Amino acid sequence: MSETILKVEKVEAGYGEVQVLWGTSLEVPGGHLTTIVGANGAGKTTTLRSITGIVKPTSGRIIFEGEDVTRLPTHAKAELGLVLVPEGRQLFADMTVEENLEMGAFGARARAHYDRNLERVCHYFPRVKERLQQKAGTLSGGEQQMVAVGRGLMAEPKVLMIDEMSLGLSPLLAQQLFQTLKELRDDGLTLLLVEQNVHLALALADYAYVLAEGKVHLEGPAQEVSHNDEIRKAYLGL
Amino acid sequence: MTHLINVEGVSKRFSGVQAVNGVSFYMDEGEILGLIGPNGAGKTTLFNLVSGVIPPDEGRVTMLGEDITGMAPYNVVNRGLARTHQIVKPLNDMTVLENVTVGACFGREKLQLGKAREHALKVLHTVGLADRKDVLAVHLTIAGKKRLEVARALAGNPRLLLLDEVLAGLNPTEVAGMIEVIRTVRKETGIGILMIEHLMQAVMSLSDRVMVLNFGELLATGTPEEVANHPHVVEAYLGDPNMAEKLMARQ
Amino acid sequence: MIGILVSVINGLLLGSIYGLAAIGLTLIFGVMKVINLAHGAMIALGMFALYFLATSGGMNPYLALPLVAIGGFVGGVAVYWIGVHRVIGRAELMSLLATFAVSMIIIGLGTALWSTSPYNVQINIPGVAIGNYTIPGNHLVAAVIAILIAAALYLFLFYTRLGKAIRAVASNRQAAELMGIPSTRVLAIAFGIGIGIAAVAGALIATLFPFTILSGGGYELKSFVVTVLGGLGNPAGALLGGLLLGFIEGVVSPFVDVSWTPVIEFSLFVVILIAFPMGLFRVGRGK
Amino acid sequence: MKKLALSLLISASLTAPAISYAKDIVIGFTTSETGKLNADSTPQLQGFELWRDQVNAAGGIKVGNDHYKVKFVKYDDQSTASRVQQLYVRLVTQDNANFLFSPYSSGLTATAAIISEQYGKVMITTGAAEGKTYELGNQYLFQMYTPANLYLASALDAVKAKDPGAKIALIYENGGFAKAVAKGAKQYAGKLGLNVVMDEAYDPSTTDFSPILNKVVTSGATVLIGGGHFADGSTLARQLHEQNMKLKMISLLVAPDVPKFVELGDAAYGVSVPSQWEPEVKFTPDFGPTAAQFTKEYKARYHVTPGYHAAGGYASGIVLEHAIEQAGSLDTDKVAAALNKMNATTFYGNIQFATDKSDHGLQIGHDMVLAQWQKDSQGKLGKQVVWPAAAGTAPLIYPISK
Amino acid sequence: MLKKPFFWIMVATVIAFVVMPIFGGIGVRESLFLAAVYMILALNLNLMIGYTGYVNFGSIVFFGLGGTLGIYAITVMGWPLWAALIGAAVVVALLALLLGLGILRLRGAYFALATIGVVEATKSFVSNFDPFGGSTGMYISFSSYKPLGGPREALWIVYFLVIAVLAASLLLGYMIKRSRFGLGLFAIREDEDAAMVLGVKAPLFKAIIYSVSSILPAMAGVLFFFKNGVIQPDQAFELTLSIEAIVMLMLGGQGTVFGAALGGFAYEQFRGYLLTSATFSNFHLVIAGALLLLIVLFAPGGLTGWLHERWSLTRRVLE
Repeated sequence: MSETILKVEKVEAGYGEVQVLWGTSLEVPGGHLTTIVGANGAGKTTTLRSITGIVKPTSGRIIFEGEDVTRLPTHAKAELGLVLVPEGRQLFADMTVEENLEMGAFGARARAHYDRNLERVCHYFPRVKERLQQKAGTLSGGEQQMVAVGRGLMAEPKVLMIDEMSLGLSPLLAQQLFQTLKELRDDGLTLLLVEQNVHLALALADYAYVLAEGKVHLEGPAQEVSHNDEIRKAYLGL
Repeated sequence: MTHLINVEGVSKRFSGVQAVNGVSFYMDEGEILGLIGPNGAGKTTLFNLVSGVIPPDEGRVTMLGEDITGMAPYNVVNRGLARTHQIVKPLNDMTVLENVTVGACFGREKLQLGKAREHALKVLHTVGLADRKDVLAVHLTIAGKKRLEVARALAGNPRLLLLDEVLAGLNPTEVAGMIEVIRTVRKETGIGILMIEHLMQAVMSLSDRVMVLNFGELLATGTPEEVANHPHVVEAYLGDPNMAEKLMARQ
Repeated sequence: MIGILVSVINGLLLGSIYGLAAIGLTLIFGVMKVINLAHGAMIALGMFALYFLATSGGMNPYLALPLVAIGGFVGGVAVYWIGVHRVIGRAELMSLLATFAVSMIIIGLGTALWSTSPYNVQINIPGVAIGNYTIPGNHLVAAVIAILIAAALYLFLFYTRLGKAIRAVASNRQAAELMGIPSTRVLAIAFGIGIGIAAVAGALIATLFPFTILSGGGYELKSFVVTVLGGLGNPAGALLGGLLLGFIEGVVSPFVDVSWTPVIEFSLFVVILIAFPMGLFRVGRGK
Repeated sequence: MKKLALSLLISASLTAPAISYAKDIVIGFTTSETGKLNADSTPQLQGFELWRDQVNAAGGIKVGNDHYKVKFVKYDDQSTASRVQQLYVRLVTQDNANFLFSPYSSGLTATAAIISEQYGKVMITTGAAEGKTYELGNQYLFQMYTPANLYLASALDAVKAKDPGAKIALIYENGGFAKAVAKGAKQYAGKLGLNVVMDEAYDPSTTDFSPILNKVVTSGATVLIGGGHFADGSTLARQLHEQNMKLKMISLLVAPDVPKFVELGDAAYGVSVPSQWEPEVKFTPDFGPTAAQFTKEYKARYHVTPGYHAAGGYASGIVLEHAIEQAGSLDTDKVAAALNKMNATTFYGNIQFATDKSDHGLQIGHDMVLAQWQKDSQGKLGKQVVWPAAAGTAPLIYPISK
Repeated sequence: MLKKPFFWIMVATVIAFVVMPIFGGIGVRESLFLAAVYMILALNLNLMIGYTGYVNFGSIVFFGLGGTLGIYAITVMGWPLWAALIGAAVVVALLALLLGLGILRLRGAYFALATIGVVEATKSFVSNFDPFGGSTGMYISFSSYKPLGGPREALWIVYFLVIAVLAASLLLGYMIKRSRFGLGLFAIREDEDAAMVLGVKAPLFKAIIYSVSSILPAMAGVLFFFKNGVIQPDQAFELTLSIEAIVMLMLGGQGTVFGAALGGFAYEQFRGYLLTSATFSNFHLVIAGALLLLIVLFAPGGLTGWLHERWSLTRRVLE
């Protein structure tokens, strides 16, 4: 396994009085695709939110490239290269697609590579290229998801986290998007994926964490996890 | 025959997205109907259409023969249809008992305050929240809030109960507890229950019938067994086990 | 007939200033969902800033406008950190009361310092005669400046990185933060810009009419009306809303006693708010 | 802050004379230190204070053989009525005021007046011309101003004499005082047979007068009279100038009499104002200073020429002082009786109060003058008394030529 | 109800208001009169803001309209005071019900803005409406006080009537809070959509409470301006007083009867003190504003919230 780029150490976090994460720990190796799977409410999204600082961990640490970044504000983490494509796309609906991409490249580091990244996004998502001048809110769900991932790419991420990418997409589109993620991984991007479509996620990922009740229940190479009957039962109820 | 509820061809569009498309189904008293489907399939929208939170573009909803299409939610409640919310909506700054009393006061039976409080206490016992009755709703755990949702809906003595993912996010013990609650409710009151649920085990074991929604359309209806083996359902919702291999193969 | 025409022209000229005054209010609402009840006080401070620059400082009033804007911006950023930052995202009552408190403090200090007697900024620009009617020169200049500032704001919001960042934060603060936009700083800047514009609007008004520390109140109310006409939170709509309000005033006044104008204005305001809560114009917003 | 420093200075300078007073006479009132009436209220307060300090410096008010020092208790009414009654009751019951002055403005005075009646305290009202208050059955109110319905009489007399065919536009603030004035003016114009072509009120918060001025142009009016208070009146005058209105006469209430009006520059030129008093009037006072003396001392202290608000304030003091001395007592009924009997000339003009039950306390002795902003030989703006012509210091400029 | 300690706290408050001026004299009565009026405004506003969660910035319109209609009935139509009180209250309540059905479709800031519009529209309408005296307003002749035994005696009677309205406001606030209706309102406050799904007829409930919250302020308006001797639109419809009423509510703590009453009382005393204090009078507005800002930023629960945080017992006693 290659060098760890992001480390989550015994993080506890939650919303108000409701604690969701009870000492979650995981490691994201550079250049690989890692996935977190688990039931609704297991704390997958909260894990990503804790990493990005939207939710402030009450204890534990987030280590990124060897530095403790736990207390940094969200935007500063994005500047460092910790970029999240949030659940539900969260595009700037009243702004054009191009402006959305531009906002992805807000940070100085990302701006420096603006042209290159824009080209990259257009290359991976030709559909996005056609829609550059359209208001993001008027796109279809799949196109919005492409813009959301594209916007994340514009931020020149060192770790790109994607939350529930296939949510509400047709199987075909989901498949296409996963294909793209695979290409990105192959191009050397580090990815951390939270996904409800376990089959796809596990098929694609190099390494997987199974979350339950705010703790890592199980971890291992994705192949192993996907063939674990216990997991299938616990998660799919089959 | 007059069904407890009869939904005929309801549709709803949101700014270009067809959220629910011509869905029809019926339910009878004492029946538990499971509603499953991928996220974004339109399950909650269907709930909203039935419970009057949003009016449908097309179609008709009748309850015991009475047309309740597009009726304001409080009027729908008065006729005996109660629901819970997927994203819980506790009345935060009120106690658990007060929350449930609201349901009892303004539900189908419109109880007076004193009676409503008594009834609410009973319901709290049923769902297992009695010991937390004086706690502010905001301070409940997520599982507690889910129970509260159920309790509030039940307190109005509905004929039909719509449960929107009341098991999601609960740990196995809590899930077991909630399933027990649902069973008890059905046994004691004999009302109809329509439940959206992702947790297949629960859906399969609780439901008399299951219907599957995908992209706003009804994909299949049948007994749990029939549905679980329906190939389209497996592909759309349970996930195509072979898709991963297909994906790998393409490169 | 000419009378009505002139009345409408006058109304439109003033309407552009109503629009400018309202832009500050609606920008702040659009970005952070705060209705700034200190808006009127800020307008009044803009008036006094111009007065002191022009009268004590001896500057040309129009050349003093940029200074007023900068002062308003700095003051706005300060007010944001003192009074507004902590109430962002809380119940609207909190932000309403916090900004009202700021307003009380400003009005109180202003009254203690300058009393409530009117101040005057003298400007002599020849007017334009239409028949027996005259359109005052300072009204024309002020209207042109107001429209230019509104246009500049539009360009800023749509064609600069910071402007786009403001729109991004307005649209989805959390997503903006995830993209590396320091949203708190952006909010403070947006508040500062809103106040800066309010102050300039005040300064322009000061070139037209005598004013007191309390004069902002009337423009605050008008700004509410304009904002509702144009759609709360929609800066481009605000200018149109202002022009529409000015137009209404101009059209109505020849036919009814002018003391009825506020009755018409505010009734219209309530009715439009109920019937079209998103405003009459859909300019500059999606869908 | 400036105000504070000034009053400290003054009180320091006043501690000097070593007269031993038997007691204090407490006069209570509210004044608009904050709120929209502040500008109009301040000169009135200055008039009060000048009188107080002069009386005390001269040994106080003589009642029988005792000398009483005048003491003020004043509160800020914030230009709103909500606390006026509470404050006046406090003045009577807690601060033991012997006499009361009114707040500024007809509205606040009407509110305060009821307290004077309920607690049986004499109240000299000033800055409150509205007449209705005196028709309610008061016993202890005494008005210093010529009532509102006669405010514009001199202006209309002047129009009648100069240009009987003039078309008059009556444009006034939609507020208690100005509306009462306008109503009276319209009646009086009818009596004189003058042609009123326009009669319209504007909202008190109006800052833009172009809609109404356009209507004036449309109406073809040649004379504009009206206005309200300082803020709206000065704005109106400024816009009349900016819109280049070709009017033969402009007569506005209150605003042109406030010294700050001169700041309008050319816009002030030719504007006339019905005035309760002007520094140039020459009355031979039965008691108190002459107009020239008052003006000089007021100017020395406040560095502006007094307008009629200041004079009204000061005159309230000397009228009360005179009545107390006449009565030889601080007893309310005795002082009221002395006021009822009063028919005297002061620097401020003749003073006499109606004694009928139906309008007790209404000012019936005092006449108003019309003053006009004119330029002297150096082109410097100054106010001249122009009507009645006999009392004038300069002829009325009619039509205004710019 | 008689077993609840808070009921007796209310009774004691009312008795104190009755007794204190009898011993303390007229100065005390004047101070308590205004305090009582403020308390009435705050208590009834609490029904909207505290119970229902709708920020009414224009509550003063009830007070002003009540006063205008009542004084019109007395001076123009020659009605006795009691009839004017009832008449004004009934008309204002009906108008509020109609208005409420319209503007209560708006939520949050939109509703707050609409209520400001209502105040301004009403004020300028009354200023132009000649039957109500237009901007000059209406003056009350001293003869109107005759039936009550003359102006001096009338003040006492008016004072006791205001205390009666205050008592009614306290009781109303308390009873609504303890009622089924009140429960529905609280549900709306916490989550209107959830409340509707639980069967609360939110649009009707809101319109009713809006109307109910107008009745007692309308009566207070009649009494205030009857005592005042004159009513003018710019005094009757002062937006600032509306906002001050919210400040009172914040000061005392919204949502509780005790908080609203305490806030009204404390605010009146505090402003009165600042206004008449030689040290602060120049800066009373600044000090009041700074205090408000501190409350909003650091103690949004007001005095009651502060008490509740420290002693949970108060939560049970102070309703």
